Amino acid sequence: MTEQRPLDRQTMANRAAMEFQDGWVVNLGIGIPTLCSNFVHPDRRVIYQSENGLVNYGPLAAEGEEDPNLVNAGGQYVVEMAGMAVQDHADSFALIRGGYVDVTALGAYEAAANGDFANWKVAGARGGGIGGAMDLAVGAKNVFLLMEHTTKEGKPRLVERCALPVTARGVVTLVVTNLGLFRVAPEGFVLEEIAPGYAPSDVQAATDARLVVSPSLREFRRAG
Amino acid sequence: MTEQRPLDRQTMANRAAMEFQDGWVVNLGIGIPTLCSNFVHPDRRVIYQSENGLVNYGPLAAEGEEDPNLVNAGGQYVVEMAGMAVQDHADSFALIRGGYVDVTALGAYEAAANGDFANWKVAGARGGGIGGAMDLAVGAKNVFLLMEHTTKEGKPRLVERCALPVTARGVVTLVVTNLGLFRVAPEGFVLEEIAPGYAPSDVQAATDARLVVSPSLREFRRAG
Amino acid sequence: MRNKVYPTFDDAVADVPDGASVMLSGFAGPGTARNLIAALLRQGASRLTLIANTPGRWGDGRIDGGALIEQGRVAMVRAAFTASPHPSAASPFTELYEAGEIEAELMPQGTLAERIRAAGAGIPAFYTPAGAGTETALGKETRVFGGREHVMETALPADYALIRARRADRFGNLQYHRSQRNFGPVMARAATVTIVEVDEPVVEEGAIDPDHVHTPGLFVDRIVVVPPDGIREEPPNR
Amino acid sequence: MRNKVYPTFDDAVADVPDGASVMLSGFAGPGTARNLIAALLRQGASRLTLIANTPGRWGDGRIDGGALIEQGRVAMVRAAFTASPHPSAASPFTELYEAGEIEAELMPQGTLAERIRAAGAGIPAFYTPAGAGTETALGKETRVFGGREHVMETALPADYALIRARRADRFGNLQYHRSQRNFGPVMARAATVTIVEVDEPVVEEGAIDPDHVHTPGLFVDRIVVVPPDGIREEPPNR
Repeated sequence: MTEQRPLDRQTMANRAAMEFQDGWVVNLGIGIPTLCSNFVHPDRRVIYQSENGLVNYGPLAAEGEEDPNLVNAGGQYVVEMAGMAVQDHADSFALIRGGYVDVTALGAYEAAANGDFANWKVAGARGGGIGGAMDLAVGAKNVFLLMEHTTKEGKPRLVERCALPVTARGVVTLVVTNLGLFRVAPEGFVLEEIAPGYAPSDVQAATDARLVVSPSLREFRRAG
Repeated sequence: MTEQRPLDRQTMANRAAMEFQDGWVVNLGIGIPTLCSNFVHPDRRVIYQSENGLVNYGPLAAEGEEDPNLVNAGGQYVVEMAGMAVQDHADSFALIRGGYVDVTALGAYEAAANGDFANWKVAGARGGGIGGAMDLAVGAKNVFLLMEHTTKEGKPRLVERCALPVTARGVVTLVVTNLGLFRVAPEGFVLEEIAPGYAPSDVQAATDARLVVSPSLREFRRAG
Repeated sequence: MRNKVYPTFDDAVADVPDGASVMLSGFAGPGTARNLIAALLRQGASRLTLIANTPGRWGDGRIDGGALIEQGRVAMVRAAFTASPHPSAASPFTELYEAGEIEAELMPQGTLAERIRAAGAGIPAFYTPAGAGTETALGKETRVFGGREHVMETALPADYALIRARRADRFGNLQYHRSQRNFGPVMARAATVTIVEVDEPVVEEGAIDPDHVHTPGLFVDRIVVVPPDGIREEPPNR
Repeated sequence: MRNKVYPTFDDAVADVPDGASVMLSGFAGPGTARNLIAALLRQGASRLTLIANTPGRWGDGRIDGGALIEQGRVAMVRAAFTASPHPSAASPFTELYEAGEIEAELMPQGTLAERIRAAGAGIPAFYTPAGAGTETALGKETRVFGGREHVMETALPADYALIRARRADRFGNLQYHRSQRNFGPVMARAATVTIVEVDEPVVEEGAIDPDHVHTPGLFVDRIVVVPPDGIREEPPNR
């Protein structure tokens, strides 16, 4: 029997990034999603966009080479790309809500089988951090979630219906966790790819929603 | 008895321009209003703004010195001023509706004693030409009308209530015609200044609204 | 990534179907994509809806939306004018419209600009004081904010935008020159397919300062450079 | 025309009264008017309403809106965050807010930006899909457009805006450098009084290309140049 090997964060990000098509406009949320830009497609051009107004920005800046006035939406210093453009905040969110973002990859506390997700408020809190997530969730053509399959305490994050206040309803198209890759279909979570050493029943046991196992289920694809 | 001398168009424009205060943002409509920019205040700076996005533009361009891509809202070629800025059309009207225009000087078919005016549609027409007038009329802090006192046929243009479809309601603050200068007050048109050789009764006879004669009525002021 | 630079104006407008809605940038000349409009005229698409500041004009040898109307290609115009902006100058469109031979939706210019912006900004509707209490508000929802009546206006998108700019890089980042800008930036965002004619040769990415891009390239689908024998913007008397 | 260039940050914020609403530009550092905020801190105005992307932070030696909150000068915050943007990092504001010691209105970041834009654009309200069906829409009007639920959001103006730019001319025309732009242009339009700190010396009118002005000068009321010993934007590790 193969050893169970959940994916590390970079591998999860790489797998999501493999879905980015040539010419796509991509917005990456704080956390695992920002790691997506480390994955470089040999033959595709991906255009990164950030809420604070950058269009077509480049990779993270090396230490000592930061421009103090050039950051991505996570506040990380990035480098300028040839072909970059800067917009103000209203124009930037006009772009986002206007339907020009092909995919937003976000972190989440919970993903639900009906395409809802929750990522702005924790249980019992009065407030939270919405940031650009609600605009991105309704504006982007695809919403990918990148998240650990369970909490540190082992509680499932993939659920039938969100218990936490939602960020948006019915918008999630793909979820990548350390255990599996799931399409969100009318019938719910469809397990398409699985981490090495895991059986669908293992993943189902760590999930609070009924999983549909794809007839073409396979081990996680890797680049190369 | 003095000869009756109605004002010519440039003199009407000059008189209106004398009302422009230092630092005011001014928008000039097609017709008599565009002549206002020929009047130069020795000690005031007036900032001209045009619907098509120019802020702080300069005088009309001399023939042969036109920049084919530099026109005012009337389509006239203008010259660049030091300190000019260009905006797109949406931002330009945001400025206009946003309350940054101190005065718009417009032409009109009819001005009414209640501050309504009509300048976009002639009697019996199906359509007309609105242009920027409706936005300017509701966005500018002051609406000045510059117009002939009567039609060519002698029909009064200053009326109790507009017969033509209005451009905006209750917004006119000042009307300058070739016969008089009128403040629009709660009590209606207040005749403040009068053309040389005219008596208030002459002006009243050419007007379809009851005029209030200002206790400080005087002959038209001229610059200098 | 697909090459956005097209060799000819005809290639760039080849797929415009009958019945398409087409935005035309331009205000009193500057910003009018005269070469693309001329190509659309050759291409033959009909029953078009034009969205532009004015319906254009014809008879003076200059190509704008009026040329499409003159050739009977246009079913509907959405604009801030159906009569000439200069009341003393007759517009051939006015006669057609007054005779009921063409349809038009007339609206305040700021409403036109903001409706186009809204379409590109994911805003389905907004309230504006412009036009409240006038004939143009008839049949529209109104609502009082701050004691003042406002009209609800809805987003105005289009299938195509034909715009003109000064310069583009290969990604489609655009710069406009002076009054050429007008409706270009908002139309580029509001149209499904944005086609731009540029006065200068296309530059490499990186040649335009990111701070000075007026329209980010992701809004631009096709670029054609105006050749030396193309139609240039000129003052009327030159 | 009145001179817009002020000698000191203290002069520029001297008239901010208790209870004023103050917009603070800035996103993760760039665009934050740290010198003006420091002056407002010295000035002493209290019961302020802050309108900003985040409530800021404190304790790390950097001045932003958080410094005003820490000193008890703020009654209300309107922002896209009450917790830290980085869920793993605690924000001191969060504790105050969760304990009910300060008020806040939390909204989507795009709604914040668009509400500010609306305030400067004469648009009293608009509809957005962001937040529909979520807790943030509770108590707000909703309406279906195109089969999709939208939330009605209203304009968000302010008494003052404190923003940071790279360069200004004497008329107040501004240019921002890269991510410094963020909320600056919309806040400058939405506030009654716009005060800007600039990194470079003020230039004469005409020194900035009209095509490359980001904020036209008529939106700017006061300008202060950041002196050599002023607070400069720096990466955290320098």
